[in-house]
Amino acid sequence: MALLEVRDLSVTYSPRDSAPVRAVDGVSFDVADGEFVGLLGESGSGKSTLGNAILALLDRPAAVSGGSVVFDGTTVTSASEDELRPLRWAKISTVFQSSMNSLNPVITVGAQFADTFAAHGREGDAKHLLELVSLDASVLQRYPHELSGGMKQRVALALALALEPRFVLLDEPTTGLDVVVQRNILDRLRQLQTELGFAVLFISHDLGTVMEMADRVMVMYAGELVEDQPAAAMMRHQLHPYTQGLLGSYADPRASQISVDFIPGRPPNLALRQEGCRFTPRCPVAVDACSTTHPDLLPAGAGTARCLLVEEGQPVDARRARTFVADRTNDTEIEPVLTVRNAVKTYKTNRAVDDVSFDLKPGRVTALVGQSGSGKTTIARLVTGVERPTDGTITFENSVDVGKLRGRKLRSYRRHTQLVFQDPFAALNPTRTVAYALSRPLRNHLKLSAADARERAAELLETVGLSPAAQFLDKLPHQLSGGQRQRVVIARALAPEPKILVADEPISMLDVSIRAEILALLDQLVKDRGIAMLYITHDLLSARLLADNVLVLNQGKVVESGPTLNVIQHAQDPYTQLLLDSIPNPVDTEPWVSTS
Amino acid sequence: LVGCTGTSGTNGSGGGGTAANGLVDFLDYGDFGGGTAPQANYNPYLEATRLGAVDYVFEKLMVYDSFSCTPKPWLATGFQWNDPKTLTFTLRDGVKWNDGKPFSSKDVAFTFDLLKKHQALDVKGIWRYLAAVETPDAKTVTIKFKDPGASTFTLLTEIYIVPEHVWSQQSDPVKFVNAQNPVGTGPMKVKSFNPQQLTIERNPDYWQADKVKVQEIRFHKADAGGAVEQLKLSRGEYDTNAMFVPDIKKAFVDRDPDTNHYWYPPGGSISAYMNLTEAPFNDLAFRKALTTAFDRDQIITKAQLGYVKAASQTGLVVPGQEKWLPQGLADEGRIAFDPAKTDSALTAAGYPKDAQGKRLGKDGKPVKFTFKVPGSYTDWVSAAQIIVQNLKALGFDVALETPNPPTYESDRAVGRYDMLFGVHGGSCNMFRNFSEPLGSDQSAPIGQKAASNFVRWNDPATDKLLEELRLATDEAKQKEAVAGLAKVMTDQVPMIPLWYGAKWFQYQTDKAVGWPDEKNPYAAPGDNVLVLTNLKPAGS
Amino acid sequence: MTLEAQAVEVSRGSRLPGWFVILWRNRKCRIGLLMLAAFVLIAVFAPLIAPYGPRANTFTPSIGPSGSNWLGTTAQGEDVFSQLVYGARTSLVVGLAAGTLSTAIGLAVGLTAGYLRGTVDEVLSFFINLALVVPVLPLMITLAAYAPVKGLWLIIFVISITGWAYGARLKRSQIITLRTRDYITAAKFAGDSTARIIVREILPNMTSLVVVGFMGACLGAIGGEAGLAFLGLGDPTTTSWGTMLNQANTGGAMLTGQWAWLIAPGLAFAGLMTALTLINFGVDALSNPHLRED
Amino acid sequence: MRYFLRRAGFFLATLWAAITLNFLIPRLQPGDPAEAIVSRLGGQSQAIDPAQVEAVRKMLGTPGGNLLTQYGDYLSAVLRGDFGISYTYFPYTVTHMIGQGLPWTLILVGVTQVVSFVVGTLLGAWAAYRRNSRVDSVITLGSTFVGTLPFFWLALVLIYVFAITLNWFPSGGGYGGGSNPGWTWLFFSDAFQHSVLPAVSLLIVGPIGWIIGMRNNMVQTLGEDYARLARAKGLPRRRIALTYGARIAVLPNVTGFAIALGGILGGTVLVESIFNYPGLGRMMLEAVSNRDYPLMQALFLFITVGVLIANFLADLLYGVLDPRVRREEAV
Ligand SMILES: Nc1ncnc2c1ncn2[C@@H]1O[C@H](COP(=O)(O)OP(=O)(O)OP(=O)(O)O)[C@@H](O)[C@H]1O
Ligand SMILES: Nc1ncnc2c1ncn2[C@@H]1O[C@H](COP(=O)(O)OP(=O)(O)OP(=O)(O)O)[C@@H](O)[C@H]1O
Ligand SMILES: [Mg+2]
Ligand SMILES: [Mg+2]
Repeated sequence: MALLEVRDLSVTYSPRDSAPVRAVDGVSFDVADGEFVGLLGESGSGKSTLGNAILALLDRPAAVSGGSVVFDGTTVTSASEDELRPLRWAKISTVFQSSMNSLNPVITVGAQFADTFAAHGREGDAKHLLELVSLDASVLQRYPHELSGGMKQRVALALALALEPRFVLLDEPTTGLDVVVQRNILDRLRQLQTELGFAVLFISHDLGTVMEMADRVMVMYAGELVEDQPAAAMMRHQLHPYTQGLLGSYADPRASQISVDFIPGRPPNLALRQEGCRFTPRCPVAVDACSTTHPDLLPAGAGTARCLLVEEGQPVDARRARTFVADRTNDTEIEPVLTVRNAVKTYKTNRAVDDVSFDLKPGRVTALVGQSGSGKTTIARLVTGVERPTDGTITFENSVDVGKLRGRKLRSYRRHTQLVFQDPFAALNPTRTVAYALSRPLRNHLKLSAADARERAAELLETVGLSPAAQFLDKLPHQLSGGQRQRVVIARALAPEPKILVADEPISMLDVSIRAEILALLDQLVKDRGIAMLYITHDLLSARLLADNVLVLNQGKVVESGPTLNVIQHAQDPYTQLLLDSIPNPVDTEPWVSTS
Repeated sequence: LVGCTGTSGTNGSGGGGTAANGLVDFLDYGDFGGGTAPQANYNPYLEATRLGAVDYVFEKLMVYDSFSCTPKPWLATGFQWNDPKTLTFTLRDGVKWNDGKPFSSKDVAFTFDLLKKHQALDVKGIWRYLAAVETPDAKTVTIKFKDPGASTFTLLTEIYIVPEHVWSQQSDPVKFVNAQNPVGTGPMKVKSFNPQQLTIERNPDYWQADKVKVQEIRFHKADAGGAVEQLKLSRGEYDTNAMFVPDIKKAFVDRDPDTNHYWYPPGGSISAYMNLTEAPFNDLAFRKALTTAFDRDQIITKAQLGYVKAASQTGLVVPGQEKWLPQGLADEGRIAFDPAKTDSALTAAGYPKDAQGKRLGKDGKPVKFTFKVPGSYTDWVSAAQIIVQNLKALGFDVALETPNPPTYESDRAVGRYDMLFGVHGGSCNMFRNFSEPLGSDQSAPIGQKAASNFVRWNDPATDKLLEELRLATDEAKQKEAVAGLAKVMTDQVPMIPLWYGAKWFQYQTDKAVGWPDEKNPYAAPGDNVLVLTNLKPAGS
Repeated sequence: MTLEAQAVEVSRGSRLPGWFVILWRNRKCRIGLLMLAAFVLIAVFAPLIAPYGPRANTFTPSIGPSGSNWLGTTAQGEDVFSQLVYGARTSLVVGLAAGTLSTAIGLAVGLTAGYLRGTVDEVLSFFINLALVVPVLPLMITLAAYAPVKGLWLIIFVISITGWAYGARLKRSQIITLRTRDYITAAKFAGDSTARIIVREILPNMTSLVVVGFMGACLGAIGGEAGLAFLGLGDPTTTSWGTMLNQANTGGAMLTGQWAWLIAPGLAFAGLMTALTLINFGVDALSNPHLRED
Repeated sequence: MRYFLRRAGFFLATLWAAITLNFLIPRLQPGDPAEAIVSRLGGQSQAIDPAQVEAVRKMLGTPGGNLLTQYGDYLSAVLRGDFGISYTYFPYTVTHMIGQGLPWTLILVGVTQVVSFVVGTLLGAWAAYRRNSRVDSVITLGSTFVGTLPFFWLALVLIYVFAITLNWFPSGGGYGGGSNPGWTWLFFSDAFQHSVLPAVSLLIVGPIGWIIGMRNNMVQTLGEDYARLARAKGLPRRRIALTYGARIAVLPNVTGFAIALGGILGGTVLVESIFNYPGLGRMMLEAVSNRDYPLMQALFLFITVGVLIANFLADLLYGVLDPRVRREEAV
C-alpha cells in the first residue's frame, strides 16, 4: 500500500458570487514512501487546491466533491478534525506557496517551533533543525519580519521537518525568491530528503526545477492530471501535447543553438463543463474526436497520459506549432541612440548603481542581468528619466542630457523612451479599457484625435498579435489572460513609436508557456522597428534568447559584459558563474535535445 | 435595593414633619444655584456663582414684597427722605450677627464702602448714584445721593449687609468665598454643604426667631427644568420648587390636590419689539394696527401652556402694579385679538392687500420682514411661530429666523432686526421699568450697541416724563409720571407687550403652610425671607 | 487582483455597479438595504403618510395615543406620529448631505495629500491628524452652540467639518499605495497630466473606499444630529427624531406618562441606525473579501 | 529615535495648534460672557441690568493689550499651568474645578470603556470563532440592534423604569446629598449606586464597535496563511483561535481602545448631562453654554492632550504588541 493514495478526487469551489468551479477533477495518484514527486501545471490548474485537499485544509467555499485521499491508512477526506490531529505534522507536513505569510507574525520563530512540539507532546531540537537548513540558532529569538524572504522559507522548511514527517507537501516553496537563494534552498531540500527519507509532493510551475528535483513528475491541466511519468522518461519523451508544449518552453541557455516553443491561448473556464479533451482549443495536433470524447488517464510510455492520440498509439508532436529560435547577430558599427557613461546612483550611503557605462543601439537588445537588488531597476529608472544620476551622464541621441530633464522636456523625452512593466497585472488600470490605455500615449504624444487614436490602437493590437483587435478594444484588463495583458502593455509602450524600449523583467510574472511567446514578440518588434531595447532580467535563458549583448550586474557594478553567447559560454567572473549555476539543470550534463 | 439610595430614604412627604418644639423638622427645596458642580460660595455679591443660602444668611435694610412692590422694614425699622438727595435709615435694635457680635451702622457703612472700593462687587451699580454714606450714630445711616435719589431707593434695598469684623480681614473680598460658617444676620445658618445638597438651619438668635418655624431647609442639586426633577416634584420630593413643569395640573396638582399647589405670578412683559427706525414700523398707525394682530390667547395656551397671562399694553404688570395704571383704561390695558380690525386699520393706514392677498407697503411693494427668536428658547419659538402665522394671515411676507441666543442678543442690541421679542419691566423700580426700554439715553444709533432701548424709541416727551419720575419723591407725583408713561405705551405703541413671563413656584402644604398664593399674595415667590417668616407647621 | 477589479468581475453581466452587487449579496446587508429603502420611502412620501403637518398644533396637548393621534400629542398639541414620519426626512437629509460633504472634503484633502506628497502632504497630514485628535463631540457642541444661526444646514455643516478626517486619512493611505502602482507610472509615461491621472486613473479605483467612507459618515452624521438636537443644540423649528426626543424630555413625556412620544422616536432612530449598520456589514465585505462568504 | 522625534514634534505642534485654537475661540465668538452670565441669572424672561453686566465684567477682568500680547500672556499662563478662574464658579480656579470633575469621569467612563472593550472583544472573537453559526448571528445581529439604540434615549428609558417607576436606583447625580464625599464605605457604596444606571446605559451601547471590529479582524486573520499553517500543524482549534486569530486580530482594537480612552472625556457629555453626573463632560457642556471660556479652554486642552497622549501611548503599545510594526511608517 502506498503512503498516499488519491482516488478520483474532485474539489469544487462554490462561491456565492459565481458559478461553481471544479478546480480538481477526478485526480488519482499514489505517492510511495521516500518518493519525490513533482506536480507541474499552469497557474490556476488546481495544484494548490489539490494540495489543500490532501492536507484536509480546504475552506469554504471549497469542498471535496468526490473521491478520497487515504494517507497511511487514514481516509483524510472523511476524517474529523480530531482524527486528523495526530496525523498532522507528525506524519504529513507542508511548506506553503507563500511561506512569507505562513509564519505567525507576532510570535518568535522559537515560539513557533515550541508551539509545534507542544501540540504533539513531543520534544524537539529547534536549533538542530535550523542547522539542517543552514540557519543560525539566533534566528529562534527573532520575529518573522526580521528575517529575509530566503530565511523565512528555510524556517518554514525546518518547521515542516520538525516532527520528522513521512510526507512533506511543498507548494511552490521558493516562489518570489532570488535565483541564487532559490537554488541554495532547493539543493538543501533535496539533500535532506535523501538523508531523512521522507516523501515529497513538490508543486511548482517552474518545470526546470521540478524536472531536476523530482523522481516522478505529474502534470496538471485544467484540474485534471494529464500525464504522470518518471522525470527522466518525461525528459526524454513527453506524452501529452500540453507537456510537450510546457517542456518546449525550456532550454539550456548555455547551448550554442537554442529554441523554445510556446502554447498559445489560455486554459478553459473551469466553471463551464467541457465535452472532450480540455486541451483541445490550444492543442496543435487535435483531431475532431478530441472535442467530443473525454480521454482517460491511461498507461502509456513509462507512466500514464490523458490523450486520445496517445491512446490510439499515434505519434504526438505538438512542438511544431510555434518556435522561437535565438538568432542574434552582433555588430558594433551602429550608432548608439543612448549612451550611459559612468553612471552612479547613490541612495543615502548605498551605491545602487556604481560606475555603469553602456550603449543602446537601434535594432539591438541589451540585456541587464543580475541578482535581486543588484541595481537593475535603478538603471531602468535612470534611463527613463524617473531618477537623476548622482554622477555620470546619460545622453540621448548625442544631445539630450537625460539626467537634467524636467516637466515638458521630460514628457517629450518619454515619447522616445517607453517602459514595459514587469507585472502585467499591475500595469493596467483595472477600471480602464484597453482602448483607453492605448489611446492615452497616442493622444498625448502623437496628438491624434480620439477617432484616429482608436484606429491606431486597433493597429497596435494587431501588431502585438491580439487579433481581431476589435474584440479586445473595449475589454477591461481582468477579461484578458496574463499573456494578453502583457501584450497590451507592450502595445502601449509601442504606441508613441519610441526609439528606446526599456523592459523591466517583463515576463517574470507570466506562466512559462507564455514567456516564450512574449519574447518572440519583443524580438520581432525590435527587428521590425529598429528599436533599441534594454532588457532587464534575472533569467539568463531569456537573456540568451533575446539579447545581443549582456551586462552582468553585481551590487551596482558591471562585472561582465559582451555578446550574450560569449558571456554565457565563457563566463569569467565568479558572479556570472554563480548565476549560471543557479539555473536548474534537469539534464545534468549535456544540453537537452528534443526527441521526437 | 429599595431605600438604599441616600436621598430617597430621607425624602418623602406626609405627617411627622413637625418636631415637638413646634417647628417644621425640615423642608426640601429645589436647586441652590452655583452651576452644575457647585462650590461653597457665600459671597452675596458674587451673584453669578454664590449659593442660594445667601438669601437666608444675609439680610437687607428693607425687604420688598415684589408682588405688590411695597417695602417692609427689616434691618432698618424705617427710612426718611431728609431732602431729595438725602435719605436716612433707622436701624433695628438688638440685631446680632450669628457669631454673637452686635450689628451696627458701622457694618452698613462698611458694606457700602466695600462696594465703592470693589466695583466688581457693586452688582447693582449703586455707586453710580451715591455721593456718600454716613453714620451719625450706631442706629442711623445717612445716604447722600449725587442727584435726587427716589428712583434709586429700590436698589438700596437690594444690598446685603455684611459684617465688618469678618470682611475687613479679607485682602481680596472679590475672591472671598466665605465658605466656613458665613456670618450674617439672617434667619438661617449654613449647616452643611456638598455639591449635591446644601443644608441650612435655623438661627436661634435671629432677631425675629419666633417667626421662623422651620428647623432646616435642604436644597437639592438639580439641572433646572430637567425631566427627572419634574418627576421628583410630582412624586412629592420637594416641599417647594421653582421650575417649569409641563402640564402642571396633571403632573403635580392632580396627584394630591389638597397638598400640591402652584402659583405663577407674572413677571416682566415679553413684547414684540419692532425696529422703529425702519418702515413700516416707524409709522404709528401701522404699529397701532398691529396691537390687535396677535393671538395672545393662543400663545398663552399653546406656547406657554396656559401658565401666563396676557400682558397689558401699558408695560405695567397687572394686577400687582394696578395702582400705577392710568385712569379710565379698558381691561387694564389688555388688547384683544382682532385680525379683522387690524386688517381694516392697516388698509386705512395705507397698507392695502393686493389681489394675491399680499400686504403692500406705502411704496406699493409687498411688506417683507423677518422675525427673530433665539433658537434654543423652545417656548419663545412656539410663540414666534404663532405670531408669524398671525402676520402671514394678514398678508405679510414674514420669515422666522432662529439665531442662537448671543447672536440674537447682539442683533437686538445693535438694531439688526425687523421684529423680535424683548423683555422689559416687571421690577418694583418704576423708573427702571420705563427708562430702560424707552429712555433715549438707553438707545444708540443703528449699528451701535444700545444699552436697553432696543427699539430705539426717541421721544422728548417720554424723556421728560422719565425725568419727572426719576426726581419725584412722593408717590402721587410718581404715579402721575408712570401714568403718563403708560399712556405713551398705549398711544404711541413703542412696543407691543404680549404676555408676562411667569415666575415658577410650586409648593406642598403637608409639612408647612403659609405659602404665598393668588389669594394671599403677601410676597412674590422669590421673596425668600418673607416667605420663610410666614411659614407655619401644617395643622397648627 | 484589486478590489475594484473584483467588483468589476462580480458585476459582470449586470448593469449594477460592482460594489452594489457585493452589498446586495450579503444577507445582513440586504436586510439593511431593504430597511433603508423603507425609511427612504417614508421620508419621500411623508406628506402622504403623515396624517397632519409636523407642526400643526391644533390638538389637545399632552394626550396619549388615540384614534386620531396614533402616538399621542406633544405638549404643544402637535401630532407625534406625523412628527415621526417627517423626522425620517431630517435624518436622511442630514445623513446624505453630511455624508456627502464630509466624504467630499475627505476625498479632496486625502487625494491632494496622498498624491502630491512632500510639503503639501506634510501640511495636510498635520491637519488630518489634528482633526483626528480634536475631540469631535465637544467641538460639535461648541460649533453648534456658537454658530450665529441655528438650522439643519448648520448641523450638517458642523458634522461635516468635524467628521472628514478619518476618511481623509484612509483615502490618503490608499492613494499612496495607488500612486506607486505601475499603471500610474504608465500613465505618466503616456504623458497624462497630474489632474487627469488623479481623476481618471486613481479615483475610479477608490469607489469602494468612498462608499465605505460615505456610509461611515452617514451613520455618524445621523447620530450626531440626534445627539446635538437632544442636547438642545439643534434647530427647534425642524422636526427630527432628536428634537422630538429633546422635546419629549423637556416637555414632560415621562411626567405625563406619554411613553409613545418618548419610545417612538428612539425606536425609529434605532431602526435607521440598524439599517445602516447592517449595510455596513456589506461595506466591510467590500473592503475585506474574507467577509464575503457570510 | 527619529521616529520618537517625529512623534514628539507632532505632539508639540498639535498641542500648540490646540492652544492657539483655544485662544481664538472666545475671541471669535459674538456676545459677551458677562452678558451671558447675567442673562442666565435672570432667565430668558427678565430684562438685563447693564450695571450688573458691568460689575460682572469687572469681576472677570478683561485681558489687556493687543491680540499678540494677549496671546503671549495666554501661552505663558498655560505653560505655567495657570488656566485662570472659571466664570461659572468664580472665584474658584479652573484647575480646581477640573480636579473636582475628573475622578468621576475617569471612573465611570474608564470602567465602562474597559468593560465594553473586554466584553466586546470577547464576543467578537467568539462570533468569529463560531463564524456563521447561530452564536455568530445572535451576537452580531443582537449587538447591532441593541448597539444602535440612541444612547441618550436609552438613558431616559432606564431612568424612567429603574429610577422612577421601580425606584431601584437613584435617578441622577454622583452620590446622594446625605453622604459626604470622603474615603468612607458609605460614600463609596452610595457612589456605586449612583453609577449603576449611567454605567449600564454606557455598557449597552459600548461593545458593538468592538464586537464588529474584532469579528471582522479575526475572520480575516483566521483566513491568513499562518492560521492555515497552524491547522496543518495540528494545533487545537481553540489554540489557533486564540494565538493565531484573536492575538493578532485584537491589535488594531487595542490601538482603537487607547484612542477611545483618550476620547472618553469628550464622549461623556451626553451621559453626564442626562444623569446629572458630576464629571467633566457635563462641566464642558455647561462651560460652553455659559461662555465660561477659561474653563472651556482648559477642558478642551485637557481633552486634546488626553487624546494626544493616548495616541502616543497607542503607538508605543502597538510597537510592543506587534513586532511587525515598522515604526518609521507609523506616523
Ligand atoms: N476561493 C476561490 N473561489 C473560487 N474559485 C477559486 C478559489 N480559489 C481558487 N479558485 C479557482 O480554483 C482553480 C485552481 O486554483 P489553485 O490555487 O489550486 O491553482 P494553482 O494551480 O495552485 O495556481 P498557482 O500556480 O497560481 O498557485 C483556479 O482556476 C481558481 O480560479
Ligand atoms: N528609492 C530607493 N531608496 C533607497 N534605496 C533604494 C531605492 N531604490 C533602490 N534602492 C536600493 O538600491 C539597490 C538596487 O535596487 P534595484 O531595485 O535597482 O535592484 P534590482 O536589481 O532591480 O532588484 P530586483 O531584481 O529585486 O528588482 C537595492 O539595494 C535597493 O535596496
Ligand atoms: Mg498555487
Ligand atoms: Mg527590479
